[in-house]
Amino acid sequence: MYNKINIKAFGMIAEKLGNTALEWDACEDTDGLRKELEARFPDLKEMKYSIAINKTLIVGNVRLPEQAEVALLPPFSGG
Amino acid sequence: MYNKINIKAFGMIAEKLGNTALEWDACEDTDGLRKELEARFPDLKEMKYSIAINKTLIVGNVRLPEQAEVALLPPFSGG
Amino acid sequence: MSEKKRTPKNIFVSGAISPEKIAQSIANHSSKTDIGGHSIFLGQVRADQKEGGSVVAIDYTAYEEMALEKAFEIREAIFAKYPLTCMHIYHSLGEVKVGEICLFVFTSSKHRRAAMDACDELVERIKAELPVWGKEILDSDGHVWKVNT
Amino acid sequence: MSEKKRTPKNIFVSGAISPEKIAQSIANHSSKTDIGGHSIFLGQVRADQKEGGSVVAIDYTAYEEMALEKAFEIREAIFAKYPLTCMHIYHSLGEVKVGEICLFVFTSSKHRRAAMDACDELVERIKAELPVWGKEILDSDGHVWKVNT
Repeated sequence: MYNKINIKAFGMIAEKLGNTALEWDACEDTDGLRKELEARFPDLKEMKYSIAINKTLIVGNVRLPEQAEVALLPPFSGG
Repeated sequence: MYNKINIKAFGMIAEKLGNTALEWDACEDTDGLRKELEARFPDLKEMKYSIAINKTLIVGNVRLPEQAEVALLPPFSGG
Repeated sequence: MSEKKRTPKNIFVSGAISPEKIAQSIANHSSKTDIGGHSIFLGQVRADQKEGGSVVAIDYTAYEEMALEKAFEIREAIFAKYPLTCMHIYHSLGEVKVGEICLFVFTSSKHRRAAMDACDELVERIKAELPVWGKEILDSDGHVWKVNT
Repeated sequence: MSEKKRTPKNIFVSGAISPEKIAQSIANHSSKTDIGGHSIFLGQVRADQKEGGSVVAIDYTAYEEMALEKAFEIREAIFAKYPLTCMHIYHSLGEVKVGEICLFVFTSSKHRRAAMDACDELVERIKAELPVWGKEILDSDGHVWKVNT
């Protein structure tokens, strides 16, 4: 059964979400998560961001494992 | 007329010559100078060294201008 | 200085990296007598002009756990690729004012080429791959998000 | 720090270059708020094993007047080739012990690439073109003449 998932947000994405952490209804996969997030925060549609699951960047659409640590990462700008 | 010239020697060359400065009969050109130096210091024949005239490395055989500052330079090893 | 132990280590420092810290790090290598060359890169905060004003500081945040894992992975890859004696990475978190140092990358090797090439590659990978973000604080009290080129 | 004045300046320091001098040089650049990156190369004396013993120090000599003219020429060429804010070169003369710093090359620019490439080229040219010689002093009290590769 789907539970809540905890999402971490960083940088400009955290700013748009108004928060660095977000409790969210668990989704099946990352495409579903993006869709739901962008429905609630339309600004996200125009923003570039990657998703990390358990601290690894994912490519394409990936199933969300249970109790995954999900993070929304705008383009890096360290250094 | 030919005068004496002053020769500076550095590094391994100075060591072979036993001195960092050498007064020498002026020669017409650098080939002549090399020949005379190597006659007096046969060890020089086996050593690689460049000649600078007035602080500029010369290439090939070069006429020695009057009152030139002549320097004998083994391969550089700074840094 | 036992750089070969290869366990994840913290790269983050709070605020600016001081020249004294850099000097100390250099001095710590004088006992490593097989080192012939050190290569150092320092990132310094620029007073760039933006539409909303002039940058006075950068406030850095990071996804720290992921950044440390990634830094460790990069570190291992660079150690495998180049014959290095030592490698150090320090990145600021929080506010770093204009003119202050926010990144300190330090590589050492027997011959200079390895240290220089490794330092170069490290800086590129750090900027491209570490989940760190810079918020450029403007003199107007506004801010813009730093973009790496 | 008025690096743009472009007059020949002394690059030689007596004995080893201290980490404190390096720190001071870095700190002096904090007022230059158009700098985004510094690249530093440090040469350190290695305890190489030679036939006659182990190196304990290098005694540097130079044809100083020629070296300063050449350093100025190299400096001008590098400034013309790369968009640099600052460039500093320091080379030891006299005795530098194993583990101590004998060469300090420091370039700064708005964006990192210029500083890094310029530093790299400077180090290569300094080693190849400056009339400087290193006499490697051995623990046997003998010596060998350093050879640059």
